[in-house]
Amino acid sequence: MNSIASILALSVDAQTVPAVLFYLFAGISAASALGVVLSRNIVRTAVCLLFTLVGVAGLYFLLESEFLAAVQLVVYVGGTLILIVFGVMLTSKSPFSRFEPKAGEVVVAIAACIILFAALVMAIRSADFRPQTLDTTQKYPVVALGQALLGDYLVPFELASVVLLVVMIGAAYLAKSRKRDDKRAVARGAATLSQKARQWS
Amino acid sequence: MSILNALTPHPVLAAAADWQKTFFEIVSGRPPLVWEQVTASVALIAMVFVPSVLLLAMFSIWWERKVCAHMQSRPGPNRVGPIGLLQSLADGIKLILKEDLTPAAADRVLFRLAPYLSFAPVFAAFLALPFGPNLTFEPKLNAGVFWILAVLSVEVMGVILAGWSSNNKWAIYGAMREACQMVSYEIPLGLSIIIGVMAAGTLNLVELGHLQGGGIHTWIVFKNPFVFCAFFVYFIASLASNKRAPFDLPESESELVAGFHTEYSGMRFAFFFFAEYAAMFIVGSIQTALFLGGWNDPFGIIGHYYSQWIGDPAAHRNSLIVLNLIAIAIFITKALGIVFVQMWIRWTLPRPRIDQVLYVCVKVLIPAACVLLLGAALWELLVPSWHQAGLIDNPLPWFHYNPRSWSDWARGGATTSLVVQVILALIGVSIVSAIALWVGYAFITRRTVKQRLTDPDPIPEPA
Amino acid sequence: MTVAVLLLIATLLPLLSFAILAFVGKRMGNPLAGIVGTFFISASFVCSLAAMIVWLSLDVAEGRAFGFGGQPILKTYDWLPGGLQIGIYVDSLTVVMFSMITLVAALVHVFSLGYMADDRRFPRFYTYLGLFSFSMLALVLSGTLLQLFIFWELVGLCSYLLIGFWYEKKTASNAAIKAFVTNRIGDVGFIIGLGLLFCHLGNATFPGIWGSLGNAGMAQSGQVLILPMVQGSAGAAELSGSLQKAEPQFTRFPHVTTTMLTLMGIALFCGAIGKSAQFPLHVWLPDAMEGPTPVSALIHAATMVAAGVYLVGRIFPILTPDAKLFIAIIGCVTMTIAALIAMAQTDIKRVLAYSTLSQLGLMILAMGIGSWVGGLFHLITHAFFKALLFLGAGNVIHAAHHEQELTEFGGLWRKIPYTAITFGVAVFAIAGVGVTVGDTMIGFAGYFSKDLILHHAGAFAWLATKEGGHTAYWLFFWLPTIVAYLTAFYMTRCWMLTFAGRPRNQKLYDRARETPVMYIPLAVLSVLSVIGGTALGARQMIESAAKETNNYFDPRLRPPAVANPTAKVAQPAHFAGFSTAWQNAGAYAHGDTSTIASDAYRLGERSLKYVSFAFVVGIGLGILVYSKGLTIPNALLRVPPLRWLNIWLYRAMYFDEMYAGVVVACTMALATVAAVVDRYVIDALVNLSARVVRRGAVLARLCDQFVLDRAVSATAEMVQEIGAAARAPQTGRIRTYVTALMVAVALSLAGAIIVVLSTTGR
Amino acid sequence: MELTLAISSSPIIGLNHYLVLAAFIFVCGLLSMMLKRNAIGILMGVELILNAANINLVAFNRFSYAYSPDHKPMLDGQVFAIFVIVLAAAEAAVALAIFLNYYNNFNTIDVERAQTLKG
Repeated sequence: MNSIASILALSVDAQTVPAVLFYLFAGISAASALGVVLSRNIVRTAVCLLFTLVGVAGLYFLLESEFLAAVQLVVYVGGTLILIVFGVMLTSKSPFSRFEPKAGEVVVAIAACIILFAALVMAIRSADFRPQTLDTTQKYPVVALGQALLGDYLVPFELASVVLLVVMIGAAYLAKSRKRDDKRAVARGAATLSQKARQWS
Repeated sequence: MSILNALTPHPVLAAAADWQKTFFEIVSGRPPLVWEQVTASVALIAMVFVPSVLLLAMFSIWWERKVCAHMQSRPGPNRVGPIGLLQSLADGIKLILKEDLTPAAADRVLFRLAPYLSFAPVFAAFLALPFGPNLTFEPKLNAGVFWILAVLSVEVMGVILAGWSSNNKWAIYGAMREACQMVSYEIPLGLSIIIGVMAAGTLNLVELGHLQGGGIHTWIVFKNPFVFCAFFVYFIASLASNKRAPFDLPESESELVAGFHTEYSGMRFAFFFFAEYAAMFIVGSIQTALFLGGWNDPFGIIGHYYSQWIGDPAAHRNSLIVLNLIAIAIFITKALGIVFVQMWIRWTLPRPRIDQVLYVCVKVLIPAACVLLLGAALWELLVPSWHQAGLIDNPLPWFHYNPRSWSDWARGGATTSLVVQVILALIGVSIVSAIALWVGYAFITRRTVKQRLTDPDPIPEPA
Repeated sequence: MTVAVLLLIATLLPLLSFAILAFVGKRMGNPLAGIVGTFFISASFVCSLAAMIVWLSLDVAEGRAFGFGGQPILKTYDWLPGGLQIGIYVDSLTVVMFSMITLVAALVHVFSLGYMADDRRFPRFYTYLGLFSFSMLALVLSGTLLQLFIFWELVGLCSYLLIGFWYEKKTASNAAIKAFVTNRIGDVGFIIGLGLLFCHLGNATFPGIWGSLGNAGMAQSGQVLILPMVQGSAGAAELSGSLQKAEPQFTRFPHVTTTMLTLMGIALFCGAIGKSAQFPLHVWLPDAMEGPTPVSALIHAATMVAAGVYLVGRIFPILTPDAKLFIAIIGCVTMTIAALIAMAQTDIKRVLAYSTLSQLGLMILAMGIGSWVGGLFHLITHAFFKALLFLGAGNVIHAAHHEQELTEFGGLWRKIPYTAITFGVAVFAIAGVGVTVGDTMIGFAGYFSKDLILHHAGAFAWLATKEGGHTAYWLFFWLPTIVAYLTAFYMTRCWMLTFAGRPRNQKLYDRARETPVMYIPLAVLSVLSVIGGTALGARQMIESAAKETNNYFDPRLRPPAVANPTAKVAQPAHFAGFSTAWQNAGAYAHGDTSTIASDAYRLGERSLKYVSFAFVVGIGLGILVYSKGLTIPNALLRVPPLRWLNIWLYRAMYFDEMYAGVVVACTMALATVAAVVDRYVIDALVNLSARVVRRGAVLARLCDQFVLDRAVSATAEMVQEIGAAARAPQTGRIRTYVTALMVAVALSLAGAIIVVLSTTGR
Repeated sequence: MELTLAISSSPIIGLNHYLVLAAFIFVCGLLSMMLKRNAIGILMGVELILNAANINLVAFNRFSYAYSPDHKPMLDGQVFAIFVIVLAAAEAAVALAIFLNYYNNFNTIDVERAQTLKG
């Protein structure tokens, strides 16, 4: 990000720009993560998730791992999120469907989460991780990442590819299995489709 | 990498920064404060960068209309400005002045958000484009190629949201088509980019540019036969991922009215339009930077002089600035050339059905890309190239070796790849020159505007 | 390395052809599938040829004066944990074998385009051929014995599939099963040998095996297996003494005894007995002629059956003299009986099959008496002329519309002249037509290889008897000599009955014709059969391979026996000759010309005069007897002893019947005994125990009713109550579970942190 | 100047900043899982949690800044993050396939209805 920094602020001291950018991206991702929780419309939830993911990608940039940021954008935003939105479109009964949780559940969940967050923050503050001093002149080249993936991590890498293959076949099978149901189910499916169309129109 | 480190600070950017500081000192009599600098930089981006992207997009829109008009034997826009050049500007003004309609049943927030979401990533992608050896906003972006791909993949979310939030049947069909088309075509797109990257050995766009500086035979598209084929796979996949014809299913007028932007009007519609044309330019730029030699001319002149001058950038500052300007012109010309081919194809081919589109991807392009990837990997493994000569990791032409000298290649143990590259370059040149000759023949025989190139004789102009 | 890559490509091309044809072969149909298969195998041949050229040029580059071949290449990769390796081993022998196999395979592919043209399962035929070619090439390329075994089984499978290719024919499917089962019997031995080898060495590469156990051949013979059988217990005491003295000389593995080595060698050789159809497992090969004739030419004459000889060649250094004696005896027996049987057969393919058996026996005998070069050289030349003979026979059969009986042929040379000429060339080659003028040898391919073997055999026999061995060792020279006469005779008989004389079946004669696609391969092969002995350099390359193999012996382990053959451990007189003779002969073969071995070799040359005119006599007699078709032989066969002999030989010495009688009867008897035991002993025991259990069950029921049932009911009620209680929080809502889980995690984490903070006092 | 003042209390962004942010995103993901009745909402919660974990991994990798003895950067954190992303994509694909089936069977995407297996 140094060159961007040089364009943006030219001679501002070295720490300020990363700090500003950190708060920017952290704010985006935290706020939209909160948005994921609070939003009641599932499509808006997905949009909030999009911003969280983009914010996290920005954070990866700040952490000097551009390749990971690109992977985050390609796979998460370009793949997973689109799949999710696809799923939303295929499954929501009305365009803006919402299901509300019970009030009691909300209270319990929020209380648990506040406790958990507090505990985590306490743990983080009290822990001493001894971070190294940053050497910002040094950058990790993508080459090293590739060598790590195809070197030390070759077996997990291949396993991941096998998992992906299995997932591809499995997901295709799961999504297709409906066709082997009896005709009644197919008719019901058609009925729901037409209902959906009526609702949308 | 050592070369890249030597390239910073960029002479041009440093000059700009100096100029900014001096300007401040003249105006206010003191060095600028931090917030003033930030504001000035933001203003610079807003006033130079954004308009130049818009300008490119507007030029492309005008050009597309001209090209399509010529292909349909009509003059095209020719009233506003010389040869209708200002037509896009006029359209833009019209769109800005139009009422900004939001359908009553739409999800208002998402409806308003979608155009920005579609437009913003395109700008982000410009960040990494290597316009010239010193004219890149982020030259040290290690995953440059990948970064552009990643950012462009965000654009599709805007389209999907536009379709969804319109709450309109045509729009939602368009959005769903876009989603499945995009998700499918990103695979051959990525694979073919990987093939190119594998042949080059780097993901950094600036380094890619320097690697291809030794003349046309060092361009990556001619590196080996597999890359040559991957070039075409990339082109087809990029058409689809840009929803350009013949893969413009998300907005196919004859079936879906206007697809995902049926409900949009005014400036928001213009945003989608700009985003599409800017994205066309971006994919053309990736193709240029990754396959077609980036900012380099076919004879390696730019690379040669750059390697001579960069040794002492202070002494050659003006020469370097001129060189960078020539480079930027070459780069944009090449990218626009690709854009032209995209247009040409759009107005030539009919539109397939959505299942045919997906068939092409899943059963043709992906297997082809996989086979090419395998072939390219085997090629890298088996055919001796500079990498394996044990000299330098990824030697740059002119810096580490003379690309025109047979003995240098032989010393690097890369004579086989040199021969292959020269042969492939000859094939590529002959394809391009065949097209050029065809067009030239058309011009000579006066088949200019109103006739198809294949007509037997020029149709006489009506008096 | 280029050679290795080329050979790998040559190996993988047929696999590619197999894969393509297996998936889309049916759709390609006839003749496209065949053309595809032919294309791939031809490409493979080109690769092999290129490899050979590179290999020879490597030699020039290394500055050796035309020593035929570069340094052997060994590349291994770890396959499985525990030291199992796979790899490739390339030496001159590999290169020669590759060229031979791919050439014959390519010609057979071409030939089959014509021969199999009318077949329904044409694509499948080429699919199998592709798989076979791949397996055979991979077998030859194998760097370890285990890998060799894998491909060994794979060629066996292909052989099975191709023998039974016309599985509608009962005889064909029976023959396929017979071949498969018979091979399994041999392979059991192979597996045992492999197991023994693994126990002591792990899965070593060939050079590894040679380096470790390579001096087995220097052991003194008579110490193990054969001695006790011949001498009885008298030799046993002596045996144990000599064992201890002899061991440390030749192996660095103290726990590998000579006995073990001998057993290992014989067990491994059992695989070769099965695959190369040696006595007593030779019965499958004649029946295998039920397969299509191109298959017989490729698999059951030229390549697969020769794999046994190849195997013996590869394990040769670890064979002890006893194991070699065993091998020599087996080879000798096979050679002799097969040659005798061949004289009486009337089916053209069976004549050739028994001739193949006889020649394989000759190769095995050559290996057994230490003529490594001779055996493998004969393998190559034999592949050429035997493939030629089979393809010629195929042409005859095709022309005769699948009539195979010699009695139905006659005079066919007018209708199929090219076949007749090439078949004649092959007959000359197998009969060993040739003369030696001074130092120059002129002749057909078979002349050179046979000459080499017989030369060696003569030297061997001379040495063996000179060292005080039994005069029976002379059989190793005399039997091949006699067989040489017989071979020339029965091959001439075959040619005369088929092509010469007057047509005996006019209808068949009128319809006979030949096509170019089928006789062009014959022409190529006949050229090779003529020049294969000298011009191709096969012999020189095999000699160089012998040197390369020899170089792998661990020099520290090389005993002084080679340099000084008279120094020997005390041993029984009967077997003295064998081991020393072998060593001396081996020493000569390995280039040691200074010792007694060279004298023996010169003496062996003298013995050759007994065999120089074998072809003249054999062919002359054949022409004489069969000049008037079947008239003269039929007259001769009316004499009772000759008639009986003829019937005995015609029925292949009743081996099949004997096996049916002995093996099957034994099995049936054993089964009967087992059935009796089953019925009267085991059944009785079972019934008895059942009765005991029934008595006991009454007791158990009482216990069950009043004790266990109560307890079970009580437990069930308790479980039901607990379950009812536990059921309440199981709402089935996933979110409830997540919430519960997270509340628990949050509380326990918070608790843990509070505890930690309070104890550390921060 | 105002900008720098606002953040001058902690100008150096350290490991803890990232960890707290990750904790917050993690908690948000948990809340989504607990409160959303839409199955896809739950899936999104899972994605948030995975992202939080990824931030931790990358941050630890960056701030430990380890080098192997042969002066190559150790990128274990980034590699793990890549695996997490890849497997998250796989998980999303399978989950969506399951949801589609679920939707076909129950005609809703509400997870509260998936109780037919309860004890």
